[in-house]
Amino acid sequence: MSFFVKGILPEQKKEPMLTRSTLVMRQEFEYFDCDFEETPVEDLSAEQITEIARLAEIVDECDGKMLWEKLEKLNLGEGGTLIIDAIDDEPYISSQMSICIHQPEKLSLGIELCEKVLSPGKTYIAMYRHILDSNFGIPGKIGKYKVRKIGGRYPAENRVYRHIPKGKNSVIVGACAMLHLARAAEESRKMTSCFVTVAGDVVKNPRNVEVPIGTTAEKVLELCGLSAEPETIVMGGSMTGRAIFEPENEVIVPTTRGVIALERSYGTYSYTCIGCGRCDHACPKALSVCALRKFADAGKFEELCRYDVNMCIGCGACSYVCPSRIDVAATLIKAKKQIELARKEGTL
Amino acid sequence: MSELKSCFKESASYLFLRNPVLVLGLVIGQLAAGVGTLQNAAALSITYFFVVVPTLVFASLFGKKLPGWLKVVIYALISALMLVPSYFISGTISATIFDSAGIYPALLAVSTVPVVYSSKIAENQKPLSALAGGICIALGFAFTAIILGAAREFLGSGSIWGFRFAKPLFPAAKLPIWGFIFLGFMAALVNFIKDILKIPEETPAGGEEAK
Amino acid sequence: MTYILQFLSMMLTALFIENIIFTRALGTSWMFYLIKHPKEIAKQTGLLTIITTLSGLLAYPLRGFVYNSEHRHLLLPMLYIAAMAVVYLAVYFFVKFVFPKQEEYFSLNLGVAVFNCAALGSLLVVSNERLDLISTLGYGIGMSLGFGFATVMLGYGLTRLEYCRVPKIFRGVPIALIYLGLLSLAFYGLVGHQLPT
Amino acid sequence: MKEKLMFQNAPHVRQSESVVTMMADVIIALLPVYLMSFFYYGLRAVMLGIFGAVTCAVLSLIGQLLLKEKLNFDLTPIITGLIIPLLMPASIPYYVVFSACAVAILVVKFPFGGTGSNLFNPAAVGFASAAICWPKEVFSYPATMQSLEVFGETTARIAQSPAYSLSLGAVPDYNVLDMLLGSAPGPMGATNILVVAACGIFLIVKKAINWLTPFCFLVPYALLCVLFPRIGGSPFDALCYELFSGTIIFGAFFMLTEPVTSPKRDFGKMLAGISSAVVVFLFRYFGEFEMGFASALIVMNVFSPIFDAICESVLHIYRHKGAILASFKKETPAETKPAEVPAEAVPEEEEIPAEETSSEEEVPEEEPAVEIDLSEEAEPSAETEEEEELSEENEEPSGEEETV
Repeated sequence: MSFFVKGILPEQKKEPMLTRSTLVMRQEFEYFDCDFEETPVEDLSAEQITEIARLAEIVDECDGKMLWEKLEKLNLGEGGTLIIDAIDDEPYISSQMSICIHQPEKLSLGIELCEKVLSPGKTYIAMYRHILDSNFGIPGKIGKYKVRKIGGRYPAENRVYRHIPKGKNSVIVGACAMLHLARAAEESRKMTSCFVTVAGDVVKNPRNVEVPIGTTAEKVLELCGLSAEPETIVMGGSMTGRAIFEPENEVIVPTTRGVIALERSYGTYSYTCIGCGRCDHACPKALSVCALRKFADAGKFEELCRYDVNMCIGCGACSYVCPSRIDVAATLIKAKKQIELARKEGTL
Repeated sequence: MSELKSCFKESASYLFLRNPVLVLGLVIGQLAAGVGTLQNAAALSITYFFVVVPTLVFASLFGKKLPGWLKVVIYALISALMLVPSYFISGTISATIFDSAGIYPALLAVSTVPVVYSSKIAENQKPLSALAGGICIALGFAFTAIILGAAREFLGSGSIWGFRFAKPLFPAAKLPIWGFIFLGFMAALVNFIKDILKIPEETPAGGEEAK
Repeated sequence: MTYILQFLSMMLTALFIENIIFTRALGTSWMFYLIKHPKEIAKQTGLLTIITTLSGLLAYPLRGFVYNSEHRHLLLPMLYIAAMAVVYLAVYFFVKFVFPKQEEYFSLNLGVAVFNCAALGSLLVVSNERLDLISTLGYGIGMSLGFGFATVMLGYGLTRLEYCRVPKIFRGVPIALIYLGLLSLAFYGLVGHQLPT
Repeated sequence: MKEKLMFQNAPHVRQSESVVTMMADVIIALLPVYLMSFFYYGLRAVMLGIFGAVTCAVLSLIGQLLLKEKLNFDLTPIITGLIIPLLMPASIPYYVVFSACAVAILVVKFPFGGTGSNLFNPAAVGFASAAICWPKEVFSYPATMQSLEVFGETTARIAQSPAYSLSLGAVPDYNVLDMLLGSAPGPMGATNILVVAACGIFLIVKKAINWLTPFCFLVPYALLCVLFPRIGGSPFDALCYELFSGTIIFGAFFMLTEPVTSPKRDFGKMLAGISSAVVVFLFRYFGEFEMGFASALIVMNVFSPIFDAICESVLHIYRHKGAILASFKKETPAETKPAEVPAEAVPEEEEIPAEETSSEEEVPEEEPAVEIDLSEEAEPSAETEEEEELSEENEEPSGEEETV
C-alpha cells in the first residue's frame, strides 16, 4: 500500500532541545499519604501500585486518561505487549525522548512497576527514528528495556500498531507517566508538574522544561527568553497544536507537550488549490483529501460521507505538505464535526 | 385589460430575460453550427418564426382536445408543413442560402419549442397569449441569431451580409466550436446584465428590455 | 464479411470522428435535458437508435425520388418527418398491444425521443452523404450511439463543474456551452478543417 | 508579546516548497529550451516567448479584475505563455501567439474560475484553437540555422517537418542524431529532444513533476509505435522517428504533467499516462492534423476525474477491508476463526497526539477494524520497513533512464 500512502517526512528540528538537559522550573511539591509508604519499592504489590497511581493523580500524557484506570482494567498476560510511548514524531517536540535520554534510571523503575501490574509478555520503548536533521543517535537500550525505533513517515503513532503481533493485547502508556509513577512510588510525590518543550525560531534558549501544571504560557516563554516578537504562539505539538492569543491566560495542562513561538505565521498566506495531489499521498489513512476538501467547500455532506471523512484523524499531514498553504486539515475536521452534529440531529 | 398587460409582460420576457437560447439553453446546436453568417441567421430566424408561432397557436386552440399520444405527431407535422412558406421566403435572401445553411433550418421543425413546449405550456394558455409568446420567442431567437451571425461573419470572413470590406480577423469563428463559445460568452453577458440590474432569477420583470 | 466491415467502419466513423454532438452540434438541448436525468440516458439512446434505424429504412426507397428535385432542401426533411411520424405510431401501437405496462412511459417519452434534432439531423446527414443501405444503417446507428457517448462524457464533466469556483455570471448555461465548445475543439483536431454541412 | 499574534490553523510548520517554487522551477526548466531555439532561429524565438508570457500575465490580471477577485500574481499564466510559442514554428506571426494566449486565459481559465479550476490544459487548448484557425501558419516550419526577422512577416525557407512526412507515410530525410539535437525543422521548442529531456529530468529531480506521468506515457507510446509502424524500415528507426517528431517528448514533460488537469494519485497518473499514449497514438495515426498531442490531451483531461474515481474506489475497499473481510467470513464459517476478534479487545486503539484540539470525541470514532488493517500487513521488524522505503526512492532514477 506504500504506493498509495506515502506520508510525509517533516524536518524534525529537535536540536538543541533533545541533547540539552531538562530545565526544572521552581515549584512546591505536594505529597500524598497512604498505608504502605514504608514498603520498599521492590515489594509493592500490583494493587498497591495502582493505588499509588490513583493517589498521585498521574495522567497519561499521550491521551489524557488517568493512569490508574488503565492499570486497573488490564491484565495483558503472556502474549501482551506494553509499549512505552516516547515517539515524539512532531517537529520541535522532544519532551518524552529527553526523559528517556536524561533520566533513564527513573524511567526504568516506572516501567518495572507498570510491568508488575500489567505483567506483559514483552515491553519496549517506542521512539521515532527519522530525525534526519541531527546526528543524534537513539540508544538501543534504556535500562534493560529495548528501544524500538519507529520508522516511516509522520504520523508514526499509527505505525506502532504494525509491530503488535496479530491478535494480541497491548497497551500504550506515556514515558512521562512512567517517570511520575516512579517518583510517586519512591517519594510519595503527587504529579504536579509536566514536561514541556519550549522551542521555536524566536526562542533564545530552547529547552525541555519541567513546569508545574497551571503555569501560564507567558511565564514559560519568559523563562526561556524571546529574541523577537512572535507572530504565532502554539500550545501543544507543532502539527496538531492550537494557536493562542492570550499567552497570559493559557495554562499548561498534563497533556500539553510543547509551547512553540514562531516568528512567521502562515495565516494570511493563501493560494488556490492547484490539484497537485500531494495531500492524497500524504494522508496516512489513504483518504482522497483533495476531493474531500472540494466537497467540504461545496458543502456536499453525502459525498463527504461516501469518501469516508469520518476516518480523518486530524494529523495535519495534508496541510503540512500543501504547496498552496491551504488549511486542508482544519477544513476536514470542521466538516467532520458538522457531519457528526447533523447525524445527532438526524438531518443526515 | 390588466390580464392582457400581464400576458404581454410575460411574453416580452422571452426577448431577453428568458431568452430561449441564452437563458433557457434551447436550439443551441442549430445556432452554433448553422449561423456562420448574417444571411444564415436571417434564414434561420424566418424559419423559426414560421415554425413556432402557428404550432403554439394551434396547441392553445386544439391541444386539450387531442389524445396525449397523438399530440406530438400533429405538432411535428404542422411545423413540418410550415417549412413550406419559410422555405420560399428565405429563398429570396440569396441563391445559395440553402447550400450554406445546410440542414439546420429544417431541423428547427423538430426543435424543443414546437414539439415539447407546445404540449407542456402553450396548451394551458389562451390563444392570444400563446400568439404573443410565440412571437416573442421567435424574436428573442432572431435577436440572438443576428448578433451571433454578424459577429461571426465579421470575424470569420471580414464581411457582413456578404459584402466584404476587411481582412478576416479570426477565420475559425465560422466553426461550430466558436459558435458554442460565443454563445457561452453571450449568455454570460446576459447574466452579467441581470446581475447589474439586480433582477431576481425566478420572477422576470421584463419591462425596459422589451423594445 | 465485407458488409460487416463496411458497417463497422461507418459506425466507428460516425461514433468518434463525426460525432453528432461534437462535430455537428445536433440535439444539444435534448442532451442537456438528459444530463439532468442520468437514468434516462441509456433508455433514450436505445430508443433513438431504434427510431433512426427504422425511419432510415422506411425512407430509403423513397428518397431516390427526392434527391434530384430542385426543392431537395424542403422535401427531404418533410419526407423524413413523415417517416418518423409513421414510425412513431407503429412503435407506439406495438408497445401498447405487446407491453401494455410500459404504455404510460412511452406516451410521455416516446414523442421526445422521436421528434428531436438528433434523430432528424442524423437522418439528413446520412442522406446528404448518399451512402448505400449498409453504410446508411451503420452510420445511423453510430450517430445514435455517439449521441449517448457524448451525453455521458459531457454529463461527467458538468458534474465536475459543481466543485469548481465558477464565477457567478458563468454558472449554468454559459459554462456548459463553453465546455461543449472546448470538447468539440479536441474532436476537431481529429477531423480536420472542414465545415459540416 | 500579544500585539502581533495571529490566528492560524493546526499544522504550524509547513513544507518549504510552495506553488511559487514549483512554478519557478518549471519556468527555469523552460529557459534552456528557449536558449536552444535562440541558437537555431535567432532573436525572434526569444521575443515570441516574452510576448506570450507578457500577454498571458496581462490577460490574467485583466481576468482577475473582471471577476473582482483579489489580485493574485501567480506564475501559472506565465508558464502557459511560455509553452504556447514553443509548440509553434519560429516563423509564427505574433497575432497567432496572441490569439492562442487569449483563448488559453480568457476562454479556458477564467470562465472556469481561474488557476486551479480549469478543466482543460490552457496551453493545449490555446495551441489547438490556433492550429485550427491558421493551419497554414502553424504547420509550416522554417529550416533551422537561419536568423529570422525579429518582427513582421518572415521570409524564411520552409522545410517539411518529420511529423508531416510521417503522416504521409514517408521516411523523414533527417537522421536520428539530427532529430535528437533539434536541427530538424519543427515546433521551435519541441525539436531539441536532448535539451527538453534534460529539462524534464531537472523537473523530476526538483519534484516539480511526478516521474510516473512521462514514464507511463512514453513507454506504452514507444511500444505502440514499434508494434504499428507507419513507415517501413527497422523498428528502431520507426520508434525514433515517431518519438522524436512532433511535440511528444515536450508534451510528456511539460503539458501532460500539469497538476490541475491530471489525476491526483500515482495510480491514476499511471492509468492516465497509458491511456493518453493510446489516444495520442490513435489521433496521430488517424487524425488530419499534426496536432494529435494537443487534441488527445484535451480529450484525456475529461477522463482524469474518472481515473481519480477509480483510485478512490480501490482505496475505499482498502479502508473497509476489515469490515468487508468480516462480513465475508461470516458467510463462510468453515474458515478458521478470524484474527479480528481478539484484536478488537485492544483497549487503547487511537493514539492521536493528544492535545486540546484533538478532542475526546474523536477517539472512539475510530473503528477498530482500521487498526487491524495496519496490523495485518505488519512488517516483522523495522529493518524491512527501511528497505521498503529505500526501494521507493530507488525507483526514481530508473524512470529517468527510460525517458532519455
